[in-house]
Amino acid sequence: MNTKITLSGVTLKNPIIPASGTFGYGYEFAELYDINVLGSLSFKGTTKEPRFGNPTPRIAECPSGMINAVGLQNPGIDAVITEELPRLRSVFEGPIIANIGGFSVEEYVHCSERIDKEDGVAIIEVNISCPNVHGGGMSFGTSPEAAAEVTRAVKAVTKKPVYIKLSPNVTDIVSISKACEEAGADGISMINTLLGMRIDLKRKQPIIKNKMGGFSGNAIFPVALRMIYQVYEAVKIPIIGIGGVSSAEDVIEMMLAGARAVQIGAANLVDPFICRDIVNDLPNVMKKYGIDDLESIIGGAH
Amino acid sequence: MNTKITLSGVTLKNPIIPASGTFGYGYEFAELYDINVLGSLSFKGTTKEPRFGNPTPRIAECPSGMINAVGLQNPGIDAVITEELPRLRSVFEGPIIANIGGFSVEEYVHCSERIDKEDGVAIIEVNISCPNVHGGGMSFGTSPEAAAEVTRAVKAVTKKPVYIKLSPNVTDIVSISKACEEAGADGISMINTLLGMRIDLKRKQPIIKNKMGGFSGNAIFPVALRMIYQVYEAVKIPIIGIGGVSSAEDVIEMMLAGARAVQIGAANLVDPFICRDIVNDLPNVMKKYGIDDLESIIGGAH
Amino acid sequence: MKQGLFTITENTALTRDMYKLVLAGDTSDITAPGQFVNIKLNGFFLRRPISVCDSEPGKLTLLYKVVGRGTEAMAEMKTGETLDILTGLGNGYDVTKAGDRPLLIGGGAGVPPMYLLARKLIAQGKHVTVIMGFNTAAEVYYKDEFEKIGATVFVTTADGTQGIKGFVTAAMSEVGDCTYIYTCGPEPMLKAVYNASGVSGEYSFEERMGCGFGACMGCSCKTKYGNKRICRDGPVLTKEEIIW
Amino acid sequence: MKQGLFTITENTALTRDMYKLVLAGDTSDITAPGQFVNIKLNGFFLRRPISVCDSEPGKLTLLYKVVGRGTEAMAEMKTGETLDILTGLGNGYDVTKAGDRPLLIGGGAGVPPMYLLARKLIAQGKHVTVIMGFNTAAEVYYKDEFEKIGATVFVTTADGTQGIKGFVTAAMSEVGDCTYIYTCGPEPMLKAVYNASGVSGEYSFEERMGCGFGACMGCSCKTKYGNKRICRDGPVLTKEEIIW
Repeated sequence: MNTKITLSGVTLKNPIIPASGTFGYGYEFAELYDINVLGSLSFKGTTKEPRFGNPTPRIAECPSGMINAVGLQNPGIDAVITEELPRLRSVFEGPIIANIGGFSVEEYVHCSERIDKEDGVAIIEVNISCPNVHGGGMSFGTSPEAAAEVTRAVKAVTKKPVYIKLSPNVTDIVSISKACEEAGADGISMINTLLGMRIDLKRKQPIIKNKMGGFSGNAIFPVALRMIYQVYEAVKIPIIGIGGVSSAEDVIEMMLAGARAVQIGAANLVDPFICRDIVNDLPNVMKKYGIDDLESIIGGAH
Repeated sequence: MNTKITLSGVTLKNPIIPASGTFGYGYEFAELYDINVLGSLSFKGTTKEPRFGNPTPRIAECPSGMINAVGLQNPGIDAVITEELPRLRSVFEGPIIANIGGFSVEEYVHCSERIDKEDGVAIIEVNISCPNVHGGGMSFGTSPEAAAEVTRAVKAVTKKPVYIKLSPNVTDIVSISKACEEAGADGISMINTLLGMRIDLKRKQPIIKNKMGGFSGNAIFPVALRMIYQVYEAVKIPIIGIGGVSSAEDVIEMMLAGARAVQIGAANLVDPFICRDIVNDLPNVMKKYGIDDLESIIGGAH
Repeated sequence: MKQGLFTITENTALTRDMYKLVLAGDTSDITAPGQFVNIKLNGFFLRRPISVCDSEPGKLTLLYKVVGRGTEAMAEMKTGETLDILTGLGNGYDVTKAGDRPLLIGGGAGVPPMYLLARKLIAQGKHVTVIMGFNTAAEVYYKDEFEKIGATVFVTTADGTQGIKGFVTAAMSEVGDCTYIYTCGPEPMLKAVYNASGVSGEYSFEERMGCGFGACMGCSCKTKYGNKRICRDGPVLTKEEIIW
Repeated sequence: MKQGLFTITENTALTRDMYKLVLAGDTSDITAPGQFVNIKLNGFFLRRPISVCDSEPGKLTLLYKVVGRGTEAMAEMKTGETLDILTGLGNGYDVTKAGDRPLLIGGGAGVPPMYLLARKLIAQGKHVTVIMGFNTAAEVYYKDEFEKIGATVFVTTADGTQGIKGFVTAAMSEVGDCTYIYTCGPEPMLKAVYNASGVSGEYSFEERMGCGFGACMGCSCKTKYGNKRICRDGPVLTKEEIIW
């Protein structure tokens, strides 16, 4: 039973990766279980400057999912490199995915240059799809040209593999993924959250102070799966699948659609042990469906 | 307790409307309960020619939702006018919404011209957003220009109010809704299904024969709500809200976002009595939240 | 069609993956063998369509195969729990067509509807023969139940571990003449029966359903008599109308 | 933090919308009064955070207010059902700060955490005074329980139908001197207590949470000592760090 996979030359012992923003910088989860069982982890989206994020309330519940409008709260790239990353590396020996957010090409470049020097970081994941910050983030993710521009700029300042994290809130995710590939991206992470909203019937106002936010959870799995399937047919670079995964079966389904590895997001927030449990379940579920080697099923449904 | 609302001059005794494709032409539901309790109903999407639709399987389950790839199965406009509509009118006295599908502007025009002469039909709902038919449907719904073209063409051949049913699978639904308004649309129906997919782990192939299909059910409610909220701020014409509604609370939430009436879709397929039950619950839920008149809450969350 | 609440009085395994679920509730809308019911399960969006194995006033018996997460959840259900069920779905078999010596053929998870059908036909004084096809002896269930009500039973197993070795068609030649065929099972089996049979009959089909009561058009099929919905115009088609 | 299965031993209404839920299970991770637990409910994505009212080895008592669909579902839960619960969440109150005459102030659904706190403080020989604030007499609950363990209890009601008429601050002047204030309730009440109090204290805040254990940053707030997560660094903040 082989669960090993490689992402742009980086070997993961299994394809299970906690998604950015649902696992902090890892060390708090390390109090719950040995996070070295994980294939990798994508740390909390980090920006040039420290950010508190959006005003609260910034969480709302949905059927089979939730909305968050955290808005990239993080201590800033300097503190991440001097404090968070060393703490993470003290509890996690595997390859780390550094998730980078930004409001301008310069910011993405700044953070990527800083991260490029960090040994423990194996992959840079560039978030051009955060629905919760104005004047940046998602607007890069909704245009092929802007996505390509960020990709080229980041690629120019780092030797590490660069994965672009795409927004699902677009008409044509295929053209955006192709633009990233042509601009030199080493891989695609997809999907970020759908833009969603809930209204409080008692107050008759949006639950989220910011009105809208990013919708994640099992509910979005079919949309993620469809987009991964489409993009897999259009690009040659690897895809990290994200969106509503909460079981080993979901992992396999997403890999059959074309994902080479899989990130677990909102499910961590409901069950803090879910990544560990999926890692443990994976060999049994592989056996059940006659799978010996996970590498062999990537894109298998095409 | 007033549940009456008006749509482009058409008075509905309440805002509850079974959505197209989940209620047939109504008369089979009339065997289950008196469908005259409904505000209106939108009948099965009808095209110029009879259609079998897509090959089966064309249904897949999702968390809090389902995917369908029926592909506009219908007996064609001639049979609908001579057979289905008279049967519907024999069991339903209220205003009928005629849902029209098509693969070309000419087809939309043909069906609308035919329907224009039918007395019982109060509103024509033009589906430019079916994700399940190639070479038409959704492609009109993903471009403001194409959406405007269909709108203008249909408006030219009918005196009935024309509502354009929009696709959520777009980057910017606001610009599409505005294009429809400028082209003369009397209202917007939104949203159609999200494009989704599931894969069968045993066969390692897509569950749906057509690979992808339209994803509906409670799961999509937050996306529908967000889009309705956005479009409400951009257009002056009425919005019929659609997407994941399954309770009277959902109806009120969608109206607060900006919907003037609400269609119930996938929920009908799980609970055939749900529209009747929502009609019955509505006054109680209005009372609970201190609402005397539904007209007064439309767009109330803005 | 009726929507009703049913209380579980039994939910036990017959084989490794076939379960028997007995329910108390209003069965008055179940009017023909071969109909099905549609069960709402907590945590699943779509209902689960299950064919009726037996029905009497106040008591409904279903046999179901555990094939996925939904039926896995069903296998965990306990006596005393209540279920929201739509009953009286589908056309069912027409017992008036049977003739004197009807042959009933069920394959795998297609066996259950044959039970109520056999019971009804025997009550009418017919000589009922049942062929039950399985892969292997460990999968065989309900043979005794069929014999208890007076049916002549042939079991086939693909590996020969019980009864006649081979598919249900292997038993068809042993049965000899029959007046009519009622059958339910996987499509390749239905097709084999169709090709091997010299008499008319009724064939019950399966398709992924949305609603189960004709609203969504999810399970349509083409027949010689036009498009039909498996859930409402079927699941039983007559031999004459089938297009393979 | 621990994840555990708890069995419901009691689930009864105290008032029209306050319920008492008693559970059997592993409470070893509940280390301080003022902590909360996070309950998984069938059919809801997010867990429901509920403050700990009382905790002893093997037994957990929660009081919850029915405010929406989730807590409505909780009110329907029956004895014998099991629940997946995360325990030991939040920092809780620091009982070492109490001094001799601590004052505990709970408003509405903020009363429950005061119970375990009062019990712990009384066990340490403190003279505990509790102010419980409600809108009206029909909403009052747990007064007897507090008195039974030896607390001096003042009830306030906004409409004067029981105890002192007015808000909890109306009772604060009657209580006189106290060494420390522990409080939990709606934010306007916390602010009023803050402004009316001359001593230090600990204030428990509420915010819509995602995870409840610090992962999602959904419930962050700004304090004089930097950004804090209500769920993990709180819900209890010291008077000195609060920014209104």
